[in-house]
Amino acid sequence: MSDVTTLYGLCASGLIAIGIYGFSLQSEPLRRIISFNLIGTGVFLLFGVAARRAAAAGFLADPVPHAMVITGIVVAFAATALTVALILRLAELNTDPEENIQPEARDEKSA
Amino acid sequence: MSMLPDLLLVMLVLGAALWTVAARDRRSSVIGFIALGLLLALVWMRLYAVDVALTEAAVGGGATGLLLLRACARLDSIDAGKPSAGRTLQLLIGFCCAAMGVGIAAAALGGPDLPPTLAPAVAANIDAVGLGNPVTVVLLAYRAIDTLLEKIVLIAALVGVWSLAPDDVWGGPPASLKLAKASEPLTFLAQILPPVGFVIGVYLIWNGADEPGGTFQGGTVLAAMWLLVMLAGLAEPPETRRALLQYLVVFGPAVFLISGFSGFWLAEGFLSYPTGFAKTMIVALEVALALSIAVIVAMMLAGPSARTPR
Amino acid sequence: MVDFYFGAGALVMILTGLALARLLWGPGPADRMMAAQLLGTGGGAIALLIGTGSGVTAMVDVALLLALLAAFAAVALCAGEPGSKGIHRERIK
Amino acid sequence: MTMFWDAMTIVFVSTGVFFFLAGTVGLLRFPDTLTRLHALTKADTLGFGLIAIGLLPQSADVRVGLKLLVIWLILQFAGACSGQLIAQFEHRSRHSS
Repeated sequence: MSDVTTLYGLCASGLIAIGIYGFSLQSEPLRRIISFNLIGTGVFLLFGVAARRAAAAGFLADPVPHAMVITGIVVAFAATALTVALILRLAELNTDPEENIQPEARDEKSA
Repeated sequence: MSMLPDLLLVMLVLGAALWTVAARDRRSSVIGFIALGLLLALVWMRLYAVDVALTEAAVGGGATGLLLLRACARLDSIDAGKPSAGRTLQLLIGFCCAAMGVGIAAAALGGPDLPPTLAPAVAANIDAVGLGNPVTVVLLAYRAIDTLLEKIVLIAALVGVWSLAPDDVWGGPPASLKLAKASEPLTFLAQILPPVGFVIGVYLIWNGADEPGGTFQGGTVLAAMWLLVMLAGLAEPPETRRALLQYLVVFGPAVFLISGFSGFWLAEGFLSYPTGFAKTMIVALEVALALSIAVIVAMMLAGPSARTPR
Repeated sequence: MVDFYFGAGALVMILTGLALARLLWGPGPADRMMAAQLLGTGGGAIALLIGTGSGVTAMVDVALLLALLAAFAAVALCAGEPGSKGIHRERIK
Repeated sequence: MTMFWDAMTIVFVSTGVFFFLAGTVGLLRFPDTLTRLHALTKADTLGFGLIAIGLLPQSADVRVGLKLLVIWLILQFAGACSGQLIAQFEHRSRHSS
């Protein structure tokens, strides 16, 4: 059984490495978020491997890391949603001619 | 023989991750990420973490997928960004990342032979609380403070998303999710599937007390069904200024906080439950929390208030 | 029997992996939209086979969720295609 | 009796895996999108159904068995609808451009 956890431990490390590579090289914000999520997923998976190895007291895996990972996934989702909303708003401000007008210019126009 | 599926699964997961990073266009990368989320559900099942598998499927395959895909569709009119780094730098960074991966693997796998475990402590709590699912016991009794703060993070993120609305439409409805062209099969799907999905969501919430499942998984399924109805154009997202919506958002966490404080005079202290009533209180809390989570997740995916297209 | 379940699961996994690679590679958006449906059926079958093989009864719930979300993801993929959500573009013009 | 049920499981699951094979071959070999869609939505759904039927005798209790059938029903319905949806998308994008 320890072979399986070794395998998934390697998988988790691979995910983290791939995620860091993408995060440091990509220039599009949305793809950076995806890469960052890859890193997070790899870290969660390491928790899962540790939990599986720490099976005790009649459980097949330690439930405490599982609960922490669930909380982590929820928080990561919340952060992703907020960042995506920020990116969309920023993109909107950069492209929309109406929004792009500086506040002073808008005042002059109305005056 | 029993290792073969695991080996294949790891290869598939790493392949999907590589695709996500290396894909030419943004949309292919997002689809690779959705596929990765669904594959990870299988990985979690192999690690005997079915609760996490359900969460990963609901969030990675459902919620994050729709979020990123909608962002793709709206970012189409914007440039693809600056050209990436030169070949040498790419190789250098790749080498560094590979070295880092090896280091993490060595650190993670070279742990002590008998790793520390909190399982006995949880087992003791299970008897006190009377629930069958150890993960729910950890989430709502043993480490309830984490779960409470997680809900507050969710509300804070939703406030953050809503606050990005332009000034002149403050409090108005988010952009319509309706697809540009009407589609009969989609309308049919959105009429038949939500009742089924609603039952499955409620089942996951209810089941979470004793078997894998729980509030976030069930709540996300409920949110997905609401979003499906909105995508088909059978309903429009509500105005963010509506009082009912805002009460629903804070309802679950508020009930959680009140029950937490009630622990001071009903039980031993903050977030503890009176003996004998623990299970009843936890199930009631789960229902309240799932309702709020469904609304929060759906509204987060719908985005901030937006101007209606002219 | 356990070996049979794992063997069948591994086979379905290879087939799903090949099909997934084909769909991600696919030229048009419609090919990519099929990936969700593929992971609903293929992923569900893998979950059932491996779950039965390793004695995890709750795998049925994972397969149930995968099936339900495959339908949702197919619609989400539709919403993510260019032209299906033109709010932004309409506003700029 | 277990022998009989095990044999039934092996027969049905093997047939199911065969249909997955057929679906994947179709996906890899068929020349255009609509035929590939055909291969995926039909062969794979049938393959899943056969695997689900094959696992019915092994399910721990009646609830698990019922859930297996519900999953298959959902997949059939979702496959039919999303197949139509994707085909409609493809049709429209061909005729608009």
